[in-house]
Amino acid sequence: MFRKILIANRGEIALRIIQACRELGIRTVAVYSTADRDSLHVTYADEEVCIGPPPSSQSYLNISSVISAAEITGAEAVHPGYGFLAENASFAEALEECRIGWIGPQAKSIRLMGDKSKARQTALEAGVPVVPGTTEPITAVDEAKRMAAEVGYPVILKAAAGGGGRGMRIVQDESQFESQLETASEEAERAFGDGAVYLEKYLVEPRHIEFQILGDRFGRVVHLGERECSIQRRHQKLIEEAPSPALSGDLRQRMGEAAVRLAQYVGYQNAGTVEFLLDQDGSFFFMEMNTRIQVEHPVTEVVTGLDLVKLQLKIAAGEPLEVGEGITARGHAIECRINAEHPETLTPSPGKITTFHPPGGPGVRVDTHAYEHYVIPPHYDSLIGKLIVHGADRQEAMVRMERALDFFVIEGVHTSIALQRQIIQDPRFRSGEFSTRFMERFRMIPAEAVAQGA
Amino acid sequence: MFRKILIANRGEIALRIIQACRELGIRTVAVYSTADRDSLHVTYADEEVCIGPPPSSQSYLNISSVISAAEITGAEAVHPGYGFLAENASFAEALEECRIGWIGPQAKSIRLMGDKSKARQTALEAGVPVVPGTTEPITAVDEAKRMAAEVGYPVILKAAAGGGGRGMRIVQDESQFESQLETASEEAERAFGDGAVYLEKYLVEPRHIEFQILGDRFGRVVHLGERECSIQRRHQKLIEEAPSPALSGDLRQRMGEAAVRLAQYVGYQNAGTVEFLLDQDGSFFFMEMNTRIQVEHPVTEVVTGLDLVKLQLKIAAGEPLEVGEGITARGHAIECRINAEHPETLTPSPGKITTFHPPGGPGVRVDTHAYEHYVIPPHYDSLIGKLIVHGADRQEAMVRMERALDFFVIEGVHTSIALQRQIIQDPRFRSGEFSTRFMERFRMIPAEAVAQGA
Amino acid sequence: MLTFEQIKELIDIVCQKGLQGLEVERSDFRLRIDGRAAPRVPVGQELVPSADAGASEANPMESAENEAGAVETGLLQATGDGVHTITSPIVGTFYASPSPEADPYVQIGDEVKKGQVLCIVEAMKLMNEIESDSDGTIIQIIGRDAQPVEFGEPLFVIQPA
Amino acid sequence: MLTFEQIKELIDIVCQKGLQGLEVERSDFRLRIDGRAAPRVPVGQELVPSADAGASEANPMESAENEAGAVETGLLQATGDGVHTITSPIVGTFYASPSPEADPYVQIGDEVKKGQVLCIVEAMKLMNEIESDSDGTIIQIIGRDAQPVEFGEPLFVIQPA
Repeated sequence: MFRKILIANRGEIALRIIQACRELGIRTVAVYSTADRDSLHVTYADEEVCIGPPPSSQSYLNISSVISAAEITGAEAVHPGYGFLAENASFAEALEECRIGWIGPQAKSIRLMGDKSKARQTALEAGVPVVPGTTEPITAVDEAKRMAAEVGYPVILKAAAGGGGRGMRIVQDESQFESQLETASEEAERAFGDGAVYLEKYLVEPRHIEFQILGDRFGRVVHLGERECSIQRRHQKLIEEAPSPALSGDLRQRMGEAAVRLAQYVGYQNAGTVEFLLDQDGSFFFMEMNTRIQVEHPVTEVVTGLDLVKLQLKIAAGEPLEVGEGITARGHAIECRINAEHPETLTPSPGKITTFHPPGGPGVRVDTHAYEHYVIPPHYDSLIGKLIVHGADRQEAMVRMERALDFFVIEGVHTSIALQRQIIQDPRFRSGEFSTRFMERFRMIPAEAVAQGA
Repeated sequence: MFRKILIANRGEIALRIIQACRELGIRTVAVYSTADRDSLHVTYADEEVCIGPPPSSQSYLNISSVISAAEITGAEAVHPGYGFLAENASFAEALEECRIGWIGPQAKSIRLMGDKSKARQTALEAGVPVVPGTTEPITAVDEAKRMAAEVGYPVILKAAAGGGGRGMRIVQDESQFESQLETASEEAERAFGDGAVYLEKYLVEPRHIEFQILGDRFGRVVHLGERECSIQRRHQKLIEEAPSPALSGDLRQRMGEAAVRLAQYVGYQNAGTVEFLLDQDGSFFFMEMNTRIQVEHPVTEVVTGLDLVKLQLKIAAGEPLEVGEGITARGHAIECRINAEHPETLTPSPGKITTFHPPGGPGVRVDTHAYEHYVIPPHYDSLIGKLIVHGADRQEAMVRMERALDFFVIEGVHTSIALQRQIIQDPRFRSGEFSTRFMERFRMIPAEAVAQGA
Repeated sequence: MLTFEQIKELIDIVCQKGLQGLEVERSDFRLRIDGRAAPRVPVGQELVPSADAGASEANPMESAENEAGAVETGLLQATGDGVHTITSPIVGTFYASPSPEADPYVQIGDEVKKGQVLCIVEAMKLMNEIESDSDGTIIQIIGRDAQPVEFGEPLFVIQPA
Repeated sequence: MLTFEQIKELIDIVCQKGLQGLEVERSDFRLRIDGRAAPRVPVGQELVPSADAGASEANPMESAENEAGAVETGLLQATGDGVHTITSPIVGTFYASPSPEADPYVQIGDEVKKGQVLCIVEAMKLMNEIESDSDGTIIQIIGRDAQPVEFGEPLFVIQPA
């Protein structure tokens, strides 16, 4: 096992990695920007190195500074956490050149999965379903129509050069196909100077389901079950849970096998996550693979009883996976990401935390780098903590989350707690019947109205 | 289920009961003495009633005030927590007369188990072994010698009127018997004016093992496995764990069955704990039964995934036990009681907490009513929180506890954290081979010496 | 000696600079400005979760609870020069009269003697007579008939004789 | 005796210098200024668990970290009237000379020009030449040869020309 590693991150995940290292007897080196001098990851690490000014481009994203910090402290390996350099293949390669270990998958896996179209191609090769559609732009209307009929309506037309919703058209049935194709192509031409359009099956109410994967150096890959991450806003996950209320045992098995198949096909090592879209009819499609530890890893830890960060460290140190086959989930876990942002406008809310009182008691876990008097710097993302609950079943997890949110007191900055309390109480959330479009329809009741109603 | 209950307690257990009530949708009434105005149980309860001045005899132990508070708030039942009125049969009866529910066992069970000699007699009747010895004072030396040979040396001679170690003699073998009996009898005569002496088997290195029991109103009784509570000082538990490193599956089954047998014999309802002494040769003896929730209940909750306080409420509301047979423990749990006391001198350390930063992350639970700026009143016991960790096995639980103790920052008052850190690191604790005499031999390394060694 | 305008200017400076204080003293003149107190909301209050804020409004003791000294003042609340407050020694239900039909024990303006019964607080079906602890005149009756009272809650205000 | 303008000037000085207070007393005059409220010690420090206290002692930046303004002053530390500090713009290893056998780039008392190389900080096998950002005289060399330096760590103190 490593004797000393460097943590190339900040915030709650840096602290999380320090916790795992402490338990394994590994010394830790924290790196920090001048904006993070008073951060807990600096306080709790065994050593700390200032690597630059507040902008992350000059500190946490500065490969040369991070590697220098590892060199001057004699760190044997680097854990990148999530974000920043975690999915930067060049960083992983630079470390290798400097003979510093990397607590993550091989650079080639990062690079392959970081390229959307290559990842899609790889999934197809591994026999993992992807969202059906054309791989080349539409040239002949008739062939496109045949394709649409094959994948089944509704279908979506997407500008090849596109993004941001422009040049996207949903076609409900064949009668609209030609006119919508024309419009999409014209929009694409106007917006991007390129009228080329792809066709893809349109999932009306998909769920975001992801599988946690672990692979060791000896070719063994296991999955640790799924996480339900459909509660997102602007592609930012807000609430995650495990297991998903939408998966039957059979479906779980098939999706898990597909995830393992893909990871095995690319010779994946360390922790990773295979993300799927799950259609209402139970068909599922590969979306992407994240080649790092996820923010929401605790829900998997809570139901499996495993420590994923410790397992990452053990795998990177060359140990074989000590996890048995058929890991069983116990109970139900829900995570709320506590962001320092206004719950209605979603604008970030940096500044000084004047009161910080996390909840405790049975089935409550808090992962946070915040504390009373901590000043949240404006330079980085607004996640200030994660509240994770564990219950015997989904019902208990939900009421426990309500209770824990009620007892979580943060003052001085705005947080997403009020928003999450309302989501947890929402009848559709409660029913378990929701899709990634949940937040489109969700309207928060403003604080004043809540107060009046009480 | 109840709509509103009153919590006849303070501190962390009052808060623990509020958490359970919140999750079950039960409104809570807190009672408090004037010394506890700023306590969290007052803040977090739905209603609160001041019941008296700081001395507990005039507030938390004042039956009439507590019942009046229940009456004026319309509380349907009372949860007594532990300590104070929790094992007061008269209180349970007074509530019954006032038609207020009681979240605990029947008054007759409390009274029966509260009388040591009746409890011992009841255990014998139920076929549960008690420490062998004479039930009447020794009159004939020869018969006493035969008895000693029967229970096996060493034996202990105890003054019938005794207490506090006086008139107690350990007899290692038969050759010493007569002379020791004479000394014991003389000591007893001098100390208590009564030379009557009992004989009992002497357990050299016993372990304190207790079994958690739950009984419902329909006669069903289950046990939820054991807790290892041998780490005590002056009969105060310091560290508890589940499962015990000393129990084989077979022994666990036999002890659990004995505990259930006793509870069933007395028609026990609600939560209770059967305490045993476990001898080195694997024989076990009933010590006493606690007819309440225990301080250390979280270790059982953590490994079973059950919420004992919720189950207490459900049983008291007349629901049948929803717990299956053969509850399996997952992993290993350890609890450290965090007391506001000097770790070396053990003198209480009331006062203002200037910094309070509890640990978080995987497998860490904190039950506390303390917070930054909280003033610990000098009137009550010194427990300010419980730190509970859960690991895949005892090894992981121990390193996790070390990590959590290291990251638990409390300033302004002395706490037992430094002591507990040393106990957790002690090689004998680590080995799992210890008895209730562990703390007799344990010598804390003073803080200055630790600092110098670092 | 400083002019009024100059003093105002100094106050502004003290505030702007965040000084803790300023003192100027001359033979026949002394000025002392104490800077702003560091604002510090009492922690008990900060910890009230917003969702619960309404729950405790009905509690008449609440206003007294912000003061660290509330423990003392709750027992004998000096509400003005010389007057003092009779508080409830127990939790229970306040009754102004011995029975529903009877007249109240005392009314505002009544002169009372030490030891005279002022009201009843019922606790567990026991009628506890609450006596005046001094001679004086009843100037306020705070307890409301048949309403619950907590320990230390004010019942009467008396102007001692 | 001080004039009003003089009092104002003294207040400015007290604030600028970060004094805790100033008192002037003469036969018929007394002035007392209480400085700004003391900046709270950053909590990060308070939170250092005792077991770890030794770990960070080697950090030469530590002493500067008590000031809220350390982010700025760390970059250009004014250590006295007019002098300023050259800090390391990167993490790496400090070398006072271009090679082990060579003489140091500069020594105490040397006059240097803006743009003149003062030392090397090696990061990832790259030798980064650190230049003086002003004309002046080297009055202190803080960097130690072949020792690690962090971002913002002081290397030289210069008395500008």
